[in-house]
Amino acid sequence: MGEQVIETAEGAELPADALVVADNVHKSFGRLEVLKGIDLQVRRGEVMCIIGPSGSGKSTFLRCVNHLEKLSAGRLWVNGELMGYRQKRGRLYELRDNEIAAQRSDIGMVFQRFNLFPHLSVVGNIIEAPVQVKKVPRAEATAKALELLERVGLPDKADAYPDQLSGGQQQRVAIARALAMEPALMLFDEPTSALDPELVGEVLDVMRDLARGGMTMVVVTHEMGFAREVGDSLVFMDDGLVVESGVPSEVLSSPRHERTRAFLSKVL
Amino acid sequence: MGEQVIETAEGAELPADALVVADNVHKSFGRLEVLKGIDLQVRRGEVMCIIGPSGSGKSTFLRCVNHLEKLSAGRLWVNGELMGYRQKRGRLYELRDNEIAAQRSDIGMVFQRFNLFPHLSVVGNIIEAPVQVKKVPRAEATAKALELLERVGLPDKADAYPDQLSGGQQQRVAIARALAMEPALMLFDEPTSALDPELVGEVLDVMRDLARGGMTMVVVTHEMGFAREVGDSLVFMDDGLVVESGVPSEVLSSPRHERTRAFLSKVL
Amino acid sequence: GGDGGASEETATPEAPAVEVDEELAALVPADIAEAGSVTIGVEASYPPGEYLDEDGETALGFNVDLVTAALGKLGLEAEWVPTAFDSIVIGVDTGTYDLGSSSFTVTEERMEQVNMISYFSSGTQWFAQTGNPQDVDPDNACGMRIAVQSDTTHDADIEARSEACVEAGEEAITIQKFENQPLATETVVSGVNDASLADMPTAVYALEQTGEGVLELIGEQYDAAPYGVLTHKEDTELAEAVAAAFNAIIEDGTYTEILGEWGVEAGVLETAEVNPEL
Amino acid sequence: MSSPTEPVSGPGSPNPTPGRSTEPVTAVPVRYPERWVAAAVILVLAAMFVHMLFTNDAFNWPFMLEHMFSDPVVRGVWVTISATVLSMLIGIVLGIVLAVMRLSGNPVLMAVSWLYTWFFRGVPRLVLAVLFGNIAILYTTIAIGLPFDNYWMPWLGLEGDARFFEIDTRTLLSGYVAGLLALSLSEGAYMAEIIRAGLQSVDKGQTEAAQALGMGRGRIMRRITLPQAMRVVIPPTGNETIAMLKDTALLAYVPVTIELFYQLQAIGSRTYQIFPMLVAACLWYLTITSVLMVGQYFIERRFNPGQYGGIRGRIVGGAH
Amino acid sequence: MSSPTEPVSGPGSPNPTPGRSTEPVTAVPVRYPERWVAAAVILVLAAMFVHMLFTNDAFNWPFMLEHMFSDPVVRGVWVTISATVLSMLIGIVLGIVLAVMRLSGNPVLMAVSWLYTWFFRGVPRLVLAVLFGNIAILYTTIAIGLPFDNYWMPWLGLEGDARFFEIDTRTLLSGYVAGLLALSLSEGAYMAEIIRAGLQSVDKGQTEAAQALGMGRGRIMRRITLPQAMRVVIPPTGNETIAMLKDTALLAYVPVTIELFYQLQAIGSRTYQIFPMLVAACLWYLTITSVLMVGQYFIERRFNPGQYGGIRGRIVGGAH
Ligand SMILES: Nc1ncnc2c1ncn2[C@@H]1O[C@H](COP(=O)(O)OP(=O)(O)OP(=O)(O)O)[C@@H](O)[C@H]1O
Ligand SMILES: Nc1ncnc2c1ncn2[C@@H]1O[C@H](COP(=O)(O)OP(=O)(O)OP(=O)(O)O)[C@@H](O)[C@H]1O
Ligand SMILES: [Mg+2]
Ligand SMILES: [Mg+2]
Repeated sequence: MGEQVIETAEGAELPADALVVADNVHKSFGRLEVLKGIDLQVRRGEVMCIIGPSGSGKSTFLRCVNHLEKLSAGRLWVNGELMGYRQKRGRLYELRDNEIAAQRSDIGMVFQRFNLFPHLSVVGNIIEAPVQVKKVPRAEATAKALELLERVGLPDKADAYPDQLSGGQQQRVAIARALAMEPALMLFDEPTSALDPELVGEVLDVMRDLARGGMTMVVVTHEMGFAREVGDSLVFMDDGLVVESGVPSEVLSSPRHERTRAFLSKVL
Repeated sequence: MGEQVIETAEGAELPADALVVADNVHKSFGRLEVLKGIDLQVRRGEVMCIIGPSGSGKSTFLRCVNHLEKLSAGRLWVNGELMGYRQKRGRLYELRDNEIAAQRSDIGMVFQRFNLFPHLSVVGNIIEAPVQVKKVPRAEATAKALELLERVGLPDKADAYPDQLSGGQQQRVAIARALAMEPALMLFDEPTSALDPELVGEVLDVMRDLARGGMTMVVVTHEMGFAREVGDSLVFMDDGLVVESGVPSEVLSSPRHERTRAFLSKVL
Repeated sequence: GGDGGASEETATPEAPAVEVDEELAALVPADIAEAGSVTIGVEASYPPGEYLDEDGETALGFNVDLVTAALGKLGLEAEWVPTAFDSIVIGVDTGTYDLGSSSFTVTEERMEQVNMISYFSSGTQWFAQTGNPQDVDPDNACGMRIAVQSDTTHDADIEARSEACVEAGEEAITIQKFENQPLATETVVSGVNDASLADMPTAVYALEQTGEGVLELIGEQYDAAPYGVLTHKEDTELAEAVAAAFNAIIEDGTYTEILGEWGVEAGVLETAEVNPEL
Repeated sequence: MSSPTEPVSGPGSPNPTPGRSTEPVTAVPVRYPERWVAAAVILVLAAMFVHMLFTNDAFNWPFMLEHMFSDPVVRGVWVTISATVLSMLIGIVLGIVLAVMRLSGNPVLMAVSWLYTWFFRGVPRLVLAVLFGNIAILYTTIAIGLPFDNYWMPWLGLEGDARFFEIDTRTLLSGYVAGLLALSLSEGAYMAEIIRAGLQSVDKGQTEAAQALGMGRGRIMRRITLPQAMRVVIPPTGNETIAMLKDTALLAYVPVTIELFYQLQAIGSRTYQIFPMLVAACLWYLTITSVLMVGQYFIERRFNPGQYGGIRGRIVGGAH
Repeated sequence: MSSPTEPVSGPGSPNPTPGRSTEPVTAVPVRYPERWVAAAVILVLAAMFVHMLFTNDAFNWPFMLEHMFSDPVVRGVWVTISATVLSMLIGIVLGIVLAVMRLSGNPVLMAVSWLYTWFFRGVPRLVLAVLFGNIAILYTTIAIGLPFDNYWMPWLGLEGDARFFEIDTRTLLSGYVAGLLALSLSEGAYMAEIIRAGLQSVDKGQTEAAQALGMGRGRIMRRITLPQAMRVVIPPTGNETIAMLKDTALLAYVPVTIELFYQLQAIGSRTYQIFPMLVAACLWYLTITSVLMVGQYFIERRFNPGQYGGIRGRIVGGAH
């Protein structure tokens, strides 16, 4: 197909339109090998959904992407940069804290349990990182935050504290908080699974909007409807490996692997 | 229909087969009226499911049943006893802490967020109340606990700590913990909504078993499949009132009220 | 307690002016003579020997006056630094203070560590409530309750007496040791303890402060032992100079004048010495 | 009398049976006569205590009032307050640094922090005060230069020394500064433990969320973790402050004798009125303690809004 | 050199591209030269300090060693340890009672608890020691009977008194017991604050779960809330214990003079070897502190297993 190729600082050649490239990613906790060689590429603008049974390593993979976990083996590039390391003369050097922070500020992450900062108001949560990290003036950041709150449908909650919000509202604030850093990539780790069914819709709506706006997203989810409708690709992971991947509708309707079939039968 | 009637200590006449009788239950927090007059009766052996939008007062009602919240007006009997009060010569007297505790020990409750005791092992969690409250000998209580763990499908997790369990496993331990007190009534407050879809099945299976065993249960849930299959009755609450109730299949397929229809269309 | 406010107003004696004795001044080590002053560590909580004036800074007392007068003979200014007891000894040791002066009783053990210049002699004095209601006899106090300031020579004294009682087959003395003499005195005033013993000047002062007719002395002072000014063990030059200065004020009468003003003539010493034979 | 006798009508049991039990629940609360008895006993004892205070001669109130506000004492109050505030401020900053080092995972930093905490918790403040007041006992001069020159210079055949300049330690530290240093260094060790407990009580999801936002380690500590640790840190820090208020009395060993307690004792020993002056000390300390406790109350409310109405629960999560 | 150039093949992008980058990540960790420099400086300073300890005459090691283990000193060590342990035990029990009262919601109990905490945090321990040691000066006898009889009996025209029996306070409290009481009562106030902070840090879902199981208030406190509060309570309690170790020196004001610090000071003031005896005090206190810190480590591990491997996180909830 003769795709365009860019060369990274380390000399690796990556497809030009790939935002995330995972190359044989391994991750072990002590003797427990959780990721056993993940190869994945996420193109700019792509929405990739990841499904798989509990313990299959979905969260761990997402955490590897923004270097909350260190890889045990393999390489992972985001935006053409090797995450967490610098390669010089064939050797890897760990990046300094502030360099890793700079890499992470390009990647938004939304957690299953929201993890809003309870001591800050909603606006405080959203402007914290832009003001502190990107040195955006407070007034400007606040204006942006109100705009984002509008976008996630919470224009009137600016001054509330996280404790005063429902789960769905908290998760939408968490999304706004991540978006405030204007990331190139958004990672969602089961963003709706701590929510009541009624609240799930609110959050999925926001994500749907984001996808339509062209945001690159990696979404670990069990919402098959969402995956089918919004996802450009669907990855099924099991036991630390990618078992099957492809267009969502195809994977969902005619899974090629036995394991995928078994899993889908339970979840759907 | 000429039902049998029993007279309570207060002189109220209750249907003989009703385990829970809520009579015009009101509950306000400050100026916010959350329950606006709930009348409900749960017969022995009945499985009642409660559904309703967020904030409609479902949790608050359950908490009133075992007197975690005090009523603002109305009366509530469980097992023929007025919860939390003694009525003498037309006046209500609050019960002492230990008397309320005795009433509660007949009512098991399972929370949305499990609330296992993190400093105790699984068996420790289960035997705590029997040993401390009912003075069951420790050995006997442990044997019983292992039996219950078997029943909820976790025979090998006896010595694990809550942090080491998945959500579904934690919730099943929470059920076992409640059952260890051999309650006459089990209250479930959205027991599956903090769980991943895959784990929901485990917990519903255990509840299904319980229902089959003849346990009286009040279940706040959004699992319509469960309500339809296991529930003897379905109650739809909105804004602190019971809007509609009846046989689950009927309520679900042909709701009489507009509000119920609107809600079901969003959730199903 | 009595109304101690009464004697509060008694004017504190003025320290007499002394003239510099150039001959003696020549004995002073050069660096100190050049500085023109010496710093003296003092634990200013032992009236009438040394205590703080009402301004909370100035040291007063007969020790203070005696030492100031002696230093005057040497042409030296005295800078009194109020501090805690531990700090005085350490301060002299490290040169933070040139001298230490705080009603220190001279003992053999202490002279192994520092030079001590004797300049005053104080015995042990007993006192009790007026009329001595418990009939305390210093020579036979067995079975009595006696208050004493801890860690003083009197502390050792009363311990020895108690042991003697036990050896003689009598009841031991109930000894209560206090952090300071005023507290010990307070317990005698209130009748909690039967009597107390202290340095003679201190006992006299206690009588004054507790007011008319509350306490009275029992018997005479005994076991007189010298008070000493401290210098660093290696500072013999300064020690000799100070001793000579004391002898000079004894000579010219300033010494007795000061003792007289403070009412402690009983403590007069014939000659001051560096590290005296005990 | 209510009579909810309506039959339970089949599976749709929750038949509304309105019109009964409408009276609001106005129950008689449980009576705890033992509490009232206890309260009464405490009140009587307190009354007897106060009565004793005023009638017992040992307290000599007129004398106390006369001396309690004398110039040196009032000056002493200010010295005590300033020493307390300054040494707590330095101690808290030190404690934060030490706690962060202790939890850093870096073995060097952890060891240094542990050693510091061990040493300064172990050594009594009184000894520190004496030492810092008499630092000359350890080093008569403090020299800036290369270490151990007296060993290696001769060994290398060099003469002289490798010191660039020297300070006479007797003039280095003023008494007040020395005392402050002694108290602050000691306080740092205690605060380190308190702050460590606070930091450990913050959910680690908070750190991860901040990391994911691209915040650096220092900023996360300052903006996210520390503010949340405050809830747990404040009450024991209040304890430390109040204890420090009293420990400034150790300044007398430095010696800094213009401090409150020393001044009161000086009056006591001059006049043999020990008790009135001890009571005066209590009154002064109680007064300052009261002010500090009011301060603590407001700081706690600031960092723990949920507890005082306003915000509902402590647990992040939807209504349940 | 790796070259993941496989084209991104349409929507099913995650094409396995195996066989590359298989080497394990063995990166060179970030170097922190400044940390090593700091560590080196600290080591050199520590070495100089230790060197000074052994060469400085002021320490007089032979003298110190000779007296550090003399009989009265060793006896003093035991008195100090026993007083520390006993007063902390009483203080902790008192603190728990006061903290529970403070959080009970009952206005009487809350007021009593607040008053107690206010008073005993405000009054210096030294003053308490003097007061308790000399209670006889304030009350020559303690009588059990009806209060204020000297007022109301004459007023009612009665004679005599309403006292049932009287104790001579000179014999009521031995010095040691009086001192212990002073220290424990004071410690109770400080512990109350610490335990309150601990109790407030426990998720209230825990209490509700226990209530729902039919557990009574006392049992919930004992079995559920307190054990979970321990994590937050232990480090400041360690502080308090170690501070108390040193505060037992205040027993000398009671007077209890068989205590460690007093005995060392007594040797110092007898022989004027003050400084070596202060160092001996440091060594003794450091030794006991070390033992206490080891104890604290194990107690912390017992109540906080997650932190030391074994259990993963602190947050209850599924793997995520
Ligand atoms: N910090 C850790 N230390 C040890 N084991 C870990 C750690 N984090 C995760 N694991 C283990 O790694 C495995 C994969 O966990 P992970 O959270 O990635 O699964 P998942 O696919 O996200 O599952 P779920 O759907 O339950 O969230 C699990 O067995 C888990 O116990
Ligand atoms: N302790 C409280 N103080 C004040 N308001 C409360 C309290 N508890 C609940 N509420 C309010 O009462 C209303 C009903 O809450 P409740 O938790 O019973 O709703 P719910 O039907 O269980 O909703 P959900 O499905 O979200 O759990 C909500 O508006 C809530 O904010
Ligand atoms: Mg609810
Ligand atoms: Mg996960």
